[in-house]
Amino acid sequence: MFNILLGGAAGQGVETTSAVIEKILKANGYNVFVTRDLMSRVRGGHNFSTLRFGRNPVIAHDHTVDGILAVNQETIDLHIKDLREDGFIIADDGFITDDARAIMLPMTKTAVELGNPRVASSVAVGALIRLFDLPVEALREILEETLKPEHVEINMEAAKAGYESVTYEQGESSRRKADDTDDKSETSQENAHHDYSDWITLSSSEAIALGALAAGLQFYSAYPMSPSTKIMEYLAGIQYEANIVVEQAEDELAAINAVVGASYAGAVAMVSTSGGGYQLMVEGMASAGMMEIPTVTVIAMRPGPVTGLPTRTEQGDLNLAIFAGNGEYPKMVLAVKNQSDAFYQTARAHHIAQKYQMPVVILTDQYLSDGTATVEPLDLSLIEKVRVSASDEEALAYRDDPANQRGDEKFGEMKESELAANEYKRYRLTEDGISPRLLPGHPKAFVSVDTDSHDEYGFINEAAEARIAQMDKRMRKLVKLIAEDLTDAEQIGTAGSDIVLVAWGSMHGPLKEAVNELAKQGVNVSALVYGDLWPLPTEKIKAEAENAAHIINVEQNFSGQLAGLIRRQTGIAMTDSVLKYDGRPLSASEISGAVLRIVKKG
Amino acid sequence: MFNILLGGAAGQGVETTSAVIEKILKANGYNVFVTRDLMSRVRGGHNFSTLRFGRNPVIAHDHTVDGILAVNQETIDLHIKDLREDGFIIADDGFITDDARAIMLPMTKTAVELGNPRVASSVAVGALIRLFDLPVEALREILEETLKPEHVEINMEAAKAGYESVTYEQGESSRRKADDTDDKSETSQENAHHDYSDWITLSSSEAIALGALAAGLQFYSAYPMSPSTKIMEYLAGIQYEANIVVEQAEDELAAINAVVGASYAGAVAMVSTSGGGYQLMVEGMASAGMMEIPTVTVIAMRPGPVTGLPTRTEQGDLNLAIFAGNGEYPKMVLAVKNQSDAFYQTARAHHIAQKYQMPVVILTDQYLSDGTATVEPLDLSLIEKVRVSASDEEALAYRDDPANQRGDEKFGEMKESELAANEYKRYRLTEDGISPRLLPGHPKAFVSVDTDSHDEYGFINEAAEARIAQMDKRMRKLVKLIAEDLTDAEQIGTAGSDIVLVAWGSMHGPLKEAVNELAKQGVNVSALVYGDLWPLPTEKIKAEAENAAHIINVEQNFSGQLAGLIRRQTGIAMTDSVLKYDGRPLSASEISGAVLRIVKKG
Amino acid sequence: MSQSNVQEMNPNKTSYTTYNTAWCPGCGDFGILSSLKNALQDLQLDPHKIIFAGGIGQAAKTPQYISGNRFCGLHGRSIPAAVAAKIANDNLTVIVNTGDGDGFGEGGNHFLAAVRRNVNITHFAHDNQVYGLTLGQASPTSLHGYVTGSQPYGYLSIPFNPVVTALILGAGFVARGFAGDQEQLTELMKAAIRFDGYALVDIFQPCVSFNKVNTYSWYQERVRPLGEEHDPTDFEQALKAALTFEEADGAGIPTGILYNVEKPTYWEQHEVLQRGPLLKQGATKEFIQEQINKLA
Amino acid sequence: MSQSNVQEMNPNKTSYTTYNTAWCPGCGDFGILSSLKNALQDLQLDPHKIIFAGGIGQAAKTPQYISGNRFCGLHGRSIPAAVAAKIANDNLTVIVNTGDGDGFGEGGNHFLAAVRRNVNITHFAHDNQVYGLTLGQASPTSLHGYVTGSQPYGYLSIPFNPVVTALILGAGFVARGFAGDQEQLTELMKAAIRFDGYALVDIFQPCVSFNKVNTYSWYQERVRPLGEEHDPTDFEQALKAALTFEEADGAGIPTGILYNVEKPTYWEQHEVLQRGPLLKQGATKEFIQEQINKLA
Ligand SMILES: Cc1ncc(C[n+]2csc(CCOP(=O)(O)OP(=O)(O)O)c2C)c(N)n1
Ligand SMILES: Cc1ncc(C[n+]2csc(CCOP(=O)(O)OP(=O)(O)O)c2C)c(N)n1
Ligand code: SF4
Ligand code: SF4
Ligand SMILES: [Mg+2]
Ligand SMILES: [Mg+2]
Repeated sequence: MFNILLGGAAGQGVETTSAVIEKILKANGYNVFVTRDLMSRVRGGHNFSTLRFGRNPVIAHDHTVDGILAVNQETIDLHIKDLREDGFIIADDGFITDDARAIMLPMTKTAVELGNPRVASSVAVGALIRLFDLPVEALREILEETLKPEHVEINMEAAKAGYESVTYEQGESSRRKADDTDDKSETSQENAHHDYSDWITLSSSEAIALGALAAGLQFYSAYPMSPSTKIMEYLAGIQYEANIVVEQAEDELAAINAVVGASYAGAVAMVSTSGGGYQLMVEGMASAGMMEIPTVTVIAMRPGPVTGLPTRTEQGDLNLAIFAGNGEYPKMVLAVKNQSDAFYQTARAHHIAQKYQMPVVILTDQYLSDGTATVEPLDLSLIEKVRVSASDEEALAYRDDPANQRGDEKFGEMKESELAANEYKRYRLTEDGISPRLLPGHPKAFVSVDTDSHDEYGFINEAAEARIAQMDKRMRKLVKLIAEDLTDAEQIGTAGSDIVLVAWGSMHGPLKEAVNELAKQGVNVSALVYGDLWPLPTEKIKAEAENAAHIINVEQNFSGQLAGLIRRQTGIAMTDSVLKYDGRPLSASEISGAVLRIVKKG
Repeated sequence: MFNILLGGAAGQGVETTSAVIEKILKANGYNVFVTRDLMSRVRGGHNFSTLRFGRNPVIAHDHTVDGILAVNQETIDLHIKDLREDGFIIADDGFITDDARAIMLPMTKTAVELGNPRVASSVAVGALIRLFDLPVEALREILEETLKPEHVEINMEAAKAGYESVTYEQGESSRRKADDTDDKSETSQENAHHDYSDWITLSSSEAIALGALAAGLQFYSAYPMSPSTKIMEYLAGIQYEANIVVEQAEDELAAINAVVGASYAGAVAMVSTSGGGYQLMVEGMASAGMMEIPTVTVIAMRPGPVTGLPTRTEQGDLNLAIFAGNGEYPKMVLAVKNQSDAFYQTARAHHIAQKYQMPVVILTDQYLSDGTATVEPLDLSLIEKVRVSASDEEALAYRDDPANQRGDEKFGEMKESELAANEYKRYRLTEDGISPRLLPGHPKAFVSVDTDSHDEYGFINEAAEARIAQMDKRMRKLVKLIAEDLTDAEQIGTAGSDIVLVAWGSMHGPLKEAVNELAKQGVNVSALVYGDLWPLPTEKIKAEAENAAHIINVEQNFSGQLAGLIRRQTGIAMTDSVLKYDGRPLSASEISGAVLRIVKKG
Repeated sequence: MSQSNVQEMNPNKTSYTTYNTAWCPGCGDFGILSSLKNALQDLQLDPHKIIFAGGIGQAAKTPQYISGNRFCGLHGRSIPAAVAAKIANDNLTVIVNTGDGDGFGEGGNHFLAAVRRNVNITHFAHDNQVYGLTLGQASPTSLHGYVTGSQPYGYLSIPFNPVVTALILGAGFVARGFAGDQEQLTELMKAAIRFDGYALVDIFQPCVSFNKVNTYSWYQERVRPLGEEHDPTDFEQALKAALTFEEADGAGIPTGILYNVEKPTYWEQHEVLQRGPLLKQGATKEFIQEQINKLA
Repeated sequence: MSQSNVQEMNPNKTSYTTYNTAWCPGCGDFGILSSLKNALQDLQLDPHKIIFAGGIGQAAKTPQYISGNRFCGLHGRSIPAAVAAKIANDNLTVIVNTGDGDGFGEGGNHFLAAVRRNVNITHFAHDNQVYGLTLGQASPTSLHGYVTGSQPYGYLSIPFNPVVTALILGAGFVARGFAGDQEQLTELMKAAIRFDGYALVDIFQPCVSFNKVNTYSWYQERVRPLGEEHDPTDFEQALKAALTFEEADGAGIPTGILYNVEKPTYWEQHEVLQRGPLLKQGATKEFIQEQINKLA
């Protein structure tokens, strides 16, 4: 496995260059995992990508790097401390360093000679191609996909110049490192097939958009907010071919209320935001809970409070997602573990929202949203569309067929007599809490929903009995959900170990790698990584905690929100915590190092 | 102790009549506790008050009543089931009942004869006065205080007619009951002084307004929402004499942001709403946490989710108050236990907000906000104003005196050199997390606050170090708060008992009464009633839980939010729960009954 | 207290039952409700094909009291929900009843956006110049100086004029009605419902319980239906009529259709909607597979 | 990266330092910032007596880059905070810089309220017709049909015209400026700051990174400073100038002070504020005691 850091100022094309390198590596069979470290500005400052790649799946970033591509001086100054001893630096010969590992190339000079100073980074790309012995001509196709046509040739020229400026020999040890499939730092052999050129490059932003489409998405609304905006931009870009409507709302309050309104009328609907914007959706979410309207809301987390660090990563919004809302209503909260999980979980979230007629929250974060991984092509055959009505041809005729109900399966029988007497009860009291749902437009039923306490028909009703009956009914959905649809944490490492690690969402990759690292050092740990978080599945943690000497939560936040939740639901307290809250992702080596320190202490 | 229920339609003057009865009872030395059960409508429907009174302090309502005053037929129909065997009903002779306890009076007839059908309820008031042997002439003064001048005489006439229509003898057993100071259902002898005419009648709405004024309130903003609106209306009504500004905001988002802005500029500021509206303040609250601006936010709870039951009571917003907010920031959440506690706690909340430069949430509910109690006159001498600046005369000169800092005490030394060099750091890293605060307008300092991650000066700073340093600094405030200012739960009953009850806020009164009731039945319990809820004080519960066989939470919500919080913070799980969530207040007898059933079960 | 969905079974399905209301006797809302029923009956609209959307408030309860599909959402937020419901199923008629607080106070931002987005919904604003349900605070349309419990020294803000604002924002249909003139109001409502695009009818609605200034007779003395000479396709005339309020020259407050000019709607501009109701659409498996393949 | 509060010590204390900005080279925001500094310097205002309030966005970062007290709050919510800060301490000058998204999108409802409340703050709207900081989505003022990543088939809404809206809502001071005409802009800013009441200057601000339509030259070709003949005390003239935008008769977009007429401010109408700055006030113990006694 090999880890490259590419750095430059915003506006210097680091993003594009990063994508180009990612593509050429993958085209040549590597599996690549990319993280993006950005500043909240459009020009200037200092941004960088890390591209970690190898011949087995790469599931996490690392902060120690093997190679640096410096498009600005800061890249050298800030990151040289993270460069391995045997690493290299490719930099412009105008930059200043006395590091022996530096390969100084006339990047800017070449670019200026070619007629455009902005192609300097392609010189570095060319050098990289030579070092890893990749076919430089293959770059052309990638540039054609990535750049405007008029820029392809000049970048090819620059790359070729870079290619010529280093030698095959200079890359020997790097190549060996990148290709080493027995690499001690490998995290997983499960999917090892050594050539990933036919896999896909995916961020959780695209994965969530695609998962929603696969489940039948029709209406999407959002207000721009990093790091969630890419979902909107992806969906907006394809809306005409995808037959959906994507509408940028005037604010987050409008976005969530639009999704509630669209879903009430019968569209499969989704909204996304970051934790900051979700704070403005809390009331709308509660209204979906009370009115029993399926909604899926994505929170792409970034460090708070409030504006915080707009372009960085954190897992700080778990409490917010679970506990914000006045009064009490059923809802599900789940976190995605990696980019492909994001696809399948989003589809699942839509199915659950429809089945239980309630809001579902999906948590992702900047690490997965801006970062990309090389993953197996998504398997559409695993996903069904949610059922919008009995038959597609008749979606608008709303036949008075009892099957004409929203959701994934038959959930409570529709009383024929109800319809015959125009006595449809939107909130009929049922054993499992799920009432038969019709869509507005039905020729024999009025579909009435209400945020006031209501009776079975959906009329305002202030009676104590109505409140109790409807509250109980709504809450019964969670009983069913727990019985039928809840997935316990993923178990990694050695079950029944003395040391138990717990984590959630995007910590999956780094933790998995850390568990392997620890195992190689003779420390066997058991790790539980939670996807479903509310309601919280508790069986595995209870079993694992029983004999554990160390129970350690690994979270990307200040206070250990998962630890609090586990204790709330099970009484199990963590013995130690590994927490990081500087907006930069927690790496496997940080986790394993911290765990070793804890274990040694006692 | 005696319990009267007065019922009628909205618009029939039940509210006024209730206030009149409350006043005349108190004027004659009774201690009165009133709850109001309202519908969310302006006219029609069915509203009622219960007035429970006696010769010792009454600290809770009861749902079993000794007397009914029926202004409409529904009052009889709906409430007769709650009337004690020896109770009475006073009703219009046009109503229908064959209950032997009914005293049917020509209420409407008399009113019509007097020329105004709306004075019918005064006939009932007159009868009541006779039954309890009160001086009917004293009513005039009360009517003068309460009604428009032109309505006083006709209501007096009606009352006199009512007075004449019953006999002294008819009231004998009622009087005995009301005056019985050895009453087995008495809750507290602590404050017993048997004549309460010099005490005051207080709701938590007024108490909160007065507590804030006592602490130095200058700016208040809110958007109307039951049951919080009375705070605004009280403050608005006196703003010119109180030298404050009360501004109705365009929405809740504006209300909280206005309070943040006013407080930044140096005003002591407060906002109030209900749980529904608080959902729109979540972002503003987090901004106060991040920018470190003192704010006090009152949530007057009603049943949700969302609109729910607008005029009724619940304790459903504890999770919302504590956990809503993106990312993590320090805040305090406390609940008021009764009407006079509301006064002292509100003043305290302002002091804590100023001392720690952070948001404080006060929880009350409809039970305490619309309900009134007869309490000892509030003691202003116990309350200091928060310090707005070093000296009142120079508040605007902002002398460059280190003492010119906001808050209650010296909290971190202001570096003279900082000022001299124009190097004031709004977010200087201090040991206790509290940075010296100046107000905008200082001749030598710029006061910069920011919701982005920032450095000590308040400038945007995306560095990992700045994030960690400022996050740690902010969170250190809670360490200090826990050490210096946190109050553990109030202990009632027998400490160290086998049976431990836990509750919070307004359950204080009913629970205290229930503990007494249980003790009289030979069941000794220990009860903890929480005022401070976040951070949660945990010492007492840990001590009490140690040997307890039953740990029972008593809450007015569906899911037991305090129970969840206690378990989250201590691992202690409840063995049983007493929960009520129909919007009607939980009474002492319901609590004691439920506890007895639980204890008997095993 | 409980009601059912039963309504008179009428062969033409355009009958509208009124359910028990919780309004105060004499409230202007009754006039609005009955005009609404008349308008719908005249238009022969099947109540099953109508969504009545409301927020929270006395006005916002209107859906509770009429036959049809009912969406009673959040205070101030009915507009975005209604707009999206219409986008989701264009076969339905979407009617929103808001209060002045609901529609222009809490919901002010959505009002701005709805006008500009021009989705085909009908907005009836019950303009009683007060917050009714919360017992009488000032609303955005309250008169300057209006005294309430929360504004005991009078309302200090400049009153909000909904019709001018809608016009200026680009609304194609703007009308002003009065709950006390049901005949006119019925016609305004019919035209508004028929209008293709966002249509606003701002309706003066006496609140007999809390607004002791803007009473039936206050309005009665001032309203003056626009005559034949008014050209509702002329923006300048519309603006002038919209700007005329009580502080004007004593000429009275013009009611009627101030402006009526169709503009490109959201539907017309969004290709997907033209293919059929959105809830019948969504991406094909093939298309999604293609998108996945593009990531290779 | 870190900055300090140090600024040139100038005896008259009206010098304004510019701090390091994070704006793109060539951004129109630079022109606005330097006009702002010039205006404040000309007005001899001590930066210590100014609160610069901003929300979130490129425009909203302005307070970060100038000497003064800085309140950088929430996206869309700086206006209510600024209004309240002014109410709290009338001795300070309160200036808000918002983006078009910040001020009229997320913050639309507060804009409506601020105009109508007429508290004496100055609102400079950096109108680049795009969301800059979030990398180029449509804003309320984007032109109809404007293409972005989120609006790939063009922006479908009717563009929002801030100056007309402010006028119609009752604003006393409304101006339109251009970041490319700093001389005029400085004068507009000075007049706006001097104005007693809510004052809006909507400023065309080229976003060189994301708005490839409304560029410097696009504006340059269209802006046309109002001449002597324009009477800023005449509402009709103001309205006409405000309504003139690009789709107009080719006469160009009028810039300058469109309207300038003082109206009763919040301060004038609130007795307590006239007694002195609010943060010096509050209830006396005696008064509170009296209130308590009244409850007996
Ligand atoms: C978020 C939120 N804030 C406040 C309220 C309380 N509330 C209910 S109705 C209402 C105002 C009603 O006034 P208006 O919209 O004019 O309707 P009206 O009752 O006058 O018809 C308010 C403030 C609420 N339900 N939700
Ligand atoms: C509540 C919330 N929603 C969204 C965002 C993300 N956001 C930051 S700036 C911005 C828009 C910026 O556009 P504009 O206000 O026009 O300012 P500009 O950058 O163009 O100057 C958005 C949507 C946020 N910070 N907070
Ligand atoms: S309070 Fe006013 S608006 Fe509400 S129902 Fe009564 S009269 Fe009508
Ligand atoms: S993105 Fe646009 S508005 Fe923002 S700094 Fe760059 S040019 Fe200016
Ligand atoms: Mg109203
Ligand atoms: Mg902008």
